[in-house]
Amino acid sequence: MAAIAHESNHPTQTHHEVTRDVVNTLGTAGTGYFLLLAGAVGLFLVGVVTFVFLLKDGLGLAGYNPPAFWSVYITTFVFWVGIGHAGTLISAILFLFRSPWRTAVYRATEAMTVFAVMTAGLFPIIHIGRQWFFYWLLPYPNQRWLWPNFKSPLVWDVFAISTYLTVSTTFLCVGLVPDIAAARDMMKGWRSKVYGVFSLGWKGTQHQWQHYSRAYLYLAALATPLVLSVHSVVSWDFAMSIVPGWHGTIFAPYFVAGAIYSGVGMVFTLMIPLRKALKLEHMITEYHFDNLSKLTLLTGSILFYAYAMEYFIGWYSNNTYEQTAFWRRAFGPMWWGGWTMIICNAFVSQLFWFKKVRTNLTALFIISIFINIGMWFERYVIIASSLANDFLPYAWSQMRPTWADWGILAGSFGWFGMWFLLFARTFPVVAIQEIKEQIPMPRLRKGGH
Amino acid sequence: MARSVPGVLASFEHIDAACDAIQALRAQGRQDFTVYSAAPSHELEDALGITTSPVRLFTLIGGITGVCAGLGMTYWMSLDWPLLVGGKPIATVPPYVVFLFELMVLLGSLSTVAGVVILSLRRPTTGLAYDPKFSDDRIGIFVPCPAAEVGGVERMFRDAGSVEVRHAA
Amino acid sequence: MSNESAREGLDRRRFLKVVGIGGAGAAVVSGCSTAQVEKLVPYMVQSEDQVPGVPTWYASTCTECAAGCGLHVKTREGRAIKLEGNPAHPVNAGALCAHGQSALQGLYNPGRLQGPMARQADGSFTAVTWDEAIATLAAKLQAAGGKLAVISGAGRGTFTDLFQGWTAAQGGKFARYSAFSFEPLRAANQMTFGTPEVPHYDLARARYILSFGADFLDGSWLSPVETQRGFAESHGYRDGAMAKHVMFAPRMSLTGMNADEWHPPRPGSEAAIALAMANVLLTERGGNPADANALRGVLGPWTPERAQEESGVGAEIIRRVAREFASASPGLALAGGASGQHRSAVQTAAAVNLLNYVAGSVGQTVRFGADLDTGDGYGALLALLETVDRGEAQVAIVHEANPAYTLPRTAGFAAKFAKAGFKVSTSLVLDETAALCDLLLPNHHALERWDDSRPRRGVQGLMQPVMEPVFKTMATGDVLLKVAQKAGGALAQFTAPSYEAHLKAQWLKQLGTDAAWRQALANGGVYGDAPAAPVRLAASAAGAGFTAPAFDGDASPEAFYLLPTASVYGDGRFANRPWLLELSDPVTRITWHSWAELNPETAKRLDVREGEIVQLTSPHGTVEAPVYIFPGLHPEVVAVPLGLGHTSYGDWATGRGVNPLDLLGASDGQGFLPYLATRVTLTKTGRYKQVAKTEGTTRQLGRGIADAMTFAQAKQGMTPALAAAAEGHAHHEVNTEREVEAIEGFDAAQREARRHGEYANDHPMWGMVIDLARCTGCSSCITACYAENNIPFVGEADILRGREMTWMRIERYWEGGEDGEPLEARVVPMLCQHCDNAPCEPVCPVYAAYHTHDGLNGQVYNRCVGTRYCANNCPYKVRYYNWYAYTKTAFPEPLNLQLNPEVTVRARGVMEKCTFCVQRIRAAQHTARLEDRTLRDGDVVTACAQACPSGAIVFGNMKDPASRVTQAQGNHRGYHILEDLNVRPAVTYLAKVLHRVEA
Amino acid sequence: MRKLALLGAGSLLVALAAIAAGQGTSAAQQGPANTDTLPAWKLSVRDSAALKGPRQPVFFRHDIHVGVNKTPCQYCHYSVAESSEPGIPSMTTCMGCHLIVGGSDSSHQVEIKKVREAYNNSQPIEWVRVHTLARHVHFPHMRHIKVLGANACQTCHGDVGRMPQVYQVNNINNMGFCITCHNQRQVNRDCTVCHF
Repeated sequence: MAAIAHESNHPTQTHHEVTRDVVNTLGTAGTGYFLLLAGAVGLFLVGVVTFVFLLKDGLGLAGYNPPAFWSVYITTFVFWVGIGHAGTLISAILFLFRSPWRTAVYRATEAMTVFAVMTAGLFPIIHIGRQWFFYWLLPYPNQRWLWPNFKSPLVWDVFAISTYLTVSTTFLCVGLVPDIAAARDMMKGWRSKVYGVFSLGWKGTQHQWQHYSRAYLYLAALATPLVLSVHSVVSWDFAMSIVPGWHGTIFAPYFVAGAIYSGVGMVFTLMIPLRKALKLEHMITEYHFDNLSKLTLLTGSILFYAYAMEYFIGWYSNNTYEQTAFWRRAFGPMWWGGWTMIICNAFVSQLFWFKKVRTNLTALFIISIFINIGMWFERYVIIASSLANDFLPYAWSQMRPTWADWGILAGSFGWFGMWFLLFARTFPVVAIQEIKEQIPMPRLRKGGH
Repeated sequence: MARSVPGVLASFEHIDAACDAIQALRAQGRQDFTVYSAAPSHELEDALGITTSPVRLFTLIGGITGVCAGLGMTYWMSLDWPLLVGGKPIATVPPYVVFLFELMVLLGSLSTVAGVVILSLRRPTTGLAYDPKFSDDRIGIFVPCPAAEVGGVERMFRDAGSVEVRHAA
Repeated sequence: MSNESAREGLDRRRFLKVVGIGGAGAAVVSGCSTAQVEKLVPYMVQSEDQVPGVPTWYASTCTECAAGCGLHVKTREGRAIKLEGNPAHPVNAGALCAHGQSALQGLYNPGRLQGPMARQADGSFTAVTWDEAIATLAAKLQAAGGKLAVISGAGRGTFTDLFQGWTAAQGGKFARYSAFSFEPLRAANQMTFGTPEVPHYDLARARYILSFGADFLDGSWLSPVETQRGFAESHGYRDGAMAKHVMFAPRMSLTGMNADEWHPPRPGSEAAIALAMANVLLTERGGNPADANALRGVLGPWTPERAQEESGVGAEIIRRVAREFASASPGLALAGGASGQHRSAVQTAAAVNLLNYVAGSVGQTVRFGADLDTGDGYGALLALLETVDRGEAQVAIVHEANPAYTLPRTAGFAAKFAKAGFKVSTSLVLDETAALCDLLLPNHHALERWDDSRPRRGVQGLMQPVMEPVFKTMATGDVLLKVAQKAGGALAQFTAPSYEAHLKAQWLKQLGTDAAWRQALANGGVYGDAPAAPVRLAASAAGAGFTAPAFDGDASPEAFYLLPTASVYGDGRFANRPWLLELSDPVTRITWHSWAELNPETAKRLDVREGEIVQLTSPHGTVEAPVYIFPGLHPEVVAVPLGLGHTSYGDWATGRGVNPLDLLGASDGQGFLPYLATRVTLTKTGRYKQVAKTEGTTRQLGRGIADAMTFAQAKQGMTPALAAAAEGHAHHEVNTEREVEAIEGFDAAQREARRHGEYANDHPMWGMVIDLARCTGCSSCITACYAENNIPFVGEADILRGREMTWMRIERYWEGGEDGEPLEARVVPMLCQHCDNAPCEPVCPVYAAYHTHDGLNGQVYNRCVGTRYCANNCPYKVRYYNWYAYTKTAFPEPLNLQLNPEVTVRARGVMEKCTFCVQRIRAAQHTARLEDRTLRDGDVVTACAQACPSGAIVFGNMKDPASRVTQAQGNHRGYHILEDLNVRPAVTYLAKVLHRVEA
Repeated sequence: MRKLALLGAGSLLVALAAIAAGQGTSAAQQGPANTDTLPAWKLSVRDSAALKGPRQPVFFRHDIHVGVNKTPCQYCHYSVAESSEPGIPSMTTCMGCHLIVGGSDSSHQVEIKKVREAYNNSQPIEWVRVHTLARHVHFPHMRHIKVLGANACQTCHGDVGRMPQVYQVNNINNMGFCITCHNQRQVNRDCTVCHF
């Protein structure tokens, strides 16, 4: 197998090599994998046990300190929704832009998206007081003649998140069908049968391709505004309120940029070990990471600008509530959180100006951890510090998270990791057919097309 | 499973060869042959003369339905039991834009997928000969034909550059 | 107010142990689960005065302190569920303080003794029957042969007369004692006016109020509700007039917080200031009472300069205040109370008497003849204790007193009391004294028994049982009579068949007819004016003067004066009531535990932080408490609250906090307990305890939350915004004309777009006005709200997380106090503002928070899923969340019997908040509809407005131009908190008015 | 593929039908009162198990008291016009008649004897509640009686005059039951009218 220069736009393997290398990642796994999976399931069980306690005793177990009525759970919710943005961005938006480097990474990021949104979707249920009445947020016909309040950003959230989950899952599954068919055809025995079921009878006829390609294009076209809208809607949970530090028109683009930033950060965290574990180094190369880094640099710089703008507007508004909120964010009791977010996001992302950093996978991995931490703290600071210092100073109080907060946070990582690990061993993490599309088929006659 | 369709199945490693074969088949006036490939290819599409898929109509109808459903649902439900919140009008469009958008995307994409399924079912593949290599690196062409025509078709495929020609009974 | 019926017998009001109709109050919101079988239990005989579902009201009298406020007791299905003041009562005129409100938690306290108990040989108590208990006591009394000692804390009344006669008949000794007995006032009045009476202080008429260490607004001073009512009347700004209030005390108590000026003198030196003022008045002002000139010799040496030397308060201040006092007529100077009870307390009270006399206030605002009841005093108790100590009591009975707790440990009560052969307690709970006794004969609660009280001349309050007793207790009056019948002998003269019969017979002597008796019962008593008993200066007045009081303990400058303060927990009797334990202290906003206050500069010097536990040591003992840094404190003083640190007083009180009495010496023969007579050394322990306070930041940060203006500005009719602008800080954002036009146009369009369904119809629009010029921050509204709305307490651990459920809370902010600016306290009651454009409403996904057709911000508990978004978006932070199932922990049996069946008890995971007492609104609407009329102004009174002793809260329909609330809204002092958010609150505040010192 | 689609559509239909059926149950229950139960004059307590509604400690016959004897509802449920609680009759109310009326049939005599015994022992009869409103709902009976008249009870409680044993005709805890009426009569359906 020829080493590939990362400048090249096209992979140089043959179609068969692509199929073989990807399909070989499926199937049996080593001890390391099962250890990781056991760890993820263990963390998930921690979350389950915590949730059982929350159900039994109440949300008081978590570290809520009014006036902060939201804290770690909503922080983690926004964190996971944010993670869930890189995938569809890469698969849909870059598809529309015909960006060649997306093909090798989009499948894994899309799976990450789906699982992150699945994780995020748990939080609105976990964090409400009467979890068993969650369905009251849905507009279903009932004998009381009651409907939800469509003016509430939380109902927007319900629609946005569930639409996003549905559409991104659909997008992932649609993309998977031809690849599963490829796996079916390359495998033997019962595996072939199982994949055969999931391939939905895909044969790759030109009729199928005709509709499939078009449909994929339209799905991408629909998913593109959806990606941008979902985190906008999530940001409106905050921006629609009057809480100083939340009430800003900048929030939608700020949150979308942050979401992509955090999502790409998580892509680094997942893909760098993954390509090694699955021996896909020749397919997911420095070229891809270089491009992802540039995307991170762009969104990180947007975040930098947004942070600066937040503080500037806080000062320039001459609004005492805003000024106090931002003063206390930087120098108040939660200064450590405020600076963690600025350093990890605004400053660390600037390292990507250097090509040496962009192509050094060790550096990328370390930076990605900073990005994950920084983006979690961004949401924590926005939520906890803004709420803690709002209008009436008499009511001010600071957050003190408890084991119940950390238990659910750990459980969310376990839940996400569990699904991702299962996916990585079960389905092709690289889009076989799209890579093949980029590799010209051999010709009998030279020249021509 | 439906009974298999008799015919000739040819495999190609080279795309130009496959295109030549398709053009030859079309020149013979055959319409009902099936071309397999592991990835979509414009050359094959051009050779087959495939036009834009009607799946976009599904997308459009689904999207419009979503817009109407989103606005209609929110507006009607607000007025069904008018409750005042925050001094805002009982029924008002700006916050409901979120719903018409979300439902547009949701119904638009679901109907697109439904479109693919429905349109694909118009040309079922059951009973057509197939080779697992078609999802790997080969292009396949299956021509259903009675036993009498098999020889001619096989010859034509070989001439075009097929690496493997098989008679499927 | 309906249906105050006077009933003779109790038998017709069966108390439903298994309550069917209406449920046992605990209406828990829990979806629609009604699966379990419920039983309906009918009355055997239907009583005429009880209709299920309709409250029955009884008139009664409050016994929580000696003031004797009139009560209206609301009962439902045979349970008392709410106490309100009797509007016809001369003492409280319809209002009721937090202590009075909390009587219900005394009634239903789970710590109550459930029946008579006797101590066994092994020291434990076992339940006995009443017959056995009475027989035991009768036998012991027969054997004692008159060697009997009785300590009774009861107020004056028929019972006390009976008890005293009963004791005297046997030749026993009797002392009436409660902790705050105002003995120095009595001694000083004896000295200066020749009478030991406590006069009636008419604060309402006073145009200038001087307090010399008298914490008359702190809830334990003489007649708290009446005093506060009077203070609000005179000091509350109205029509360009308002009294000025200046306080001289080492600590800014609630009284100090409500003063226009607060000057901290050296502890114990108030008398010097009062004498100097009297001197200034005497020398500078003509028209003094003729005999006042006799005082020239006494007052002559007391120049303001000398007073400055003694007290540390500037001579200029003394002179200026004296002149202001002289020019405002009538004025009123006050002394007395626990916090000013040092060894020169009699001198202070005497000096204040002279000041009042010189100013001509005696007879005007100080009226003798009322003879306020304060008991026999500390001296009498100690004397009685001595006789017990000498073994001269075979039997000792303690009734409604807890001397084992309220006396300093150094008084040696336990050891002396042990010398009595047989000790009996009638306490309702196993308090420290009862724990020392041999026989426990728990009395009925005041709401369960017949009784009366004579708090002052002219006022006779009646009590009637409003319900069946909760436990197997017996009225002590009945016990005395039964014992008398059993024991015979000298007691044979007490032949009344029951205490009820005795009481009625006594009343009939005065009233004559049965009809008059019934009328008295319906009115809650008989009220008249106290006969005036004018006083002149006594010859002994010449003995007035000032000598610096002695203090026990370390005299070095490193030591501190220990100031025990009295507030929420009173003398300790309120420490077992969760409503009061959770009620944040009006001054420090601390709940549930003791603390030690330190001046910020002192704290800085000692390098202690808030919450650091310090050890206070006096020659008499040691206590440990976390530090609270408090700017309103003399730098040489450390203040510790009284009333906590019980060793036996029910689960909630026992072991909670510390008792500063442990640091005090018992007596030095002056006849009163000198609370402020000890110096303590302070040692850091290095340990910390987070202070369970409900306040976050103590400064308003220029946000105009608790607005105030000067008296001059108020007289000019300035608005708070203009007044703030005049002070140089314009915090109110002003829109341009075009912006205003756009806002108004938009608003009109929005209003039009709301007119759907019920919103298109004509309904009232409920609103409230709170006058900060009248509000003192006393917090009785909070307790009233707890009682009315089934608000659970959350406990100390959750208070530390800021999870208190105070639908109505008092925010206390400090102004000034730095860079030589005088320290100013601002209080503002904060409750749901029922905003027109409420930010909490649109964010609720399920319409649990929404706006009702009548302008309320509705909260539908059973619809709430608990996203808490509304609370985040509430700028006033008045939404409270059920983090746990608080209602399960806060209402243990039988406290749950107090729950108001008209208000849903909120489940876990549900948001709750002030509803403007919507249950009262709906009840009034039902009544009006049944009577085929429309609502009238005053038909609906919220619990807070009803309870407020200051009359600071007005509630009503804002659409009715004639309603009190609409008219009060028109006041130029009106403003909305956070007005620039455009949420349009329905609560209007009227800015506080201050007499500021003219520069 | 097709099967899957059919399955999906089928289950959707079933779900919709279930919802529709759920909506319809209250209406179905409201059907005509069982006219054939009234002649059952001699029903004994043993028969009560077969009747709808909870068994009561005393087999009190609303069909006889109301249906035959035409006792007005408010004779026993005395506070319904002035209070949110309708009131249940005190034991003296029962004895007002049953001091004299001993029952014509042995099955009646047995039950009346129980009442007399309970009264003599001062032991109130613990009736089983038939209509229990969720505790977060405040239903003012008096306003409904005021507007709809003294005989409006059956609007919600059904024709108890034909019930040997009272049972719930309408699910009063279905908020839709309340709202339907409020909508038809165009009266206020603000949440805080009932929920506070």
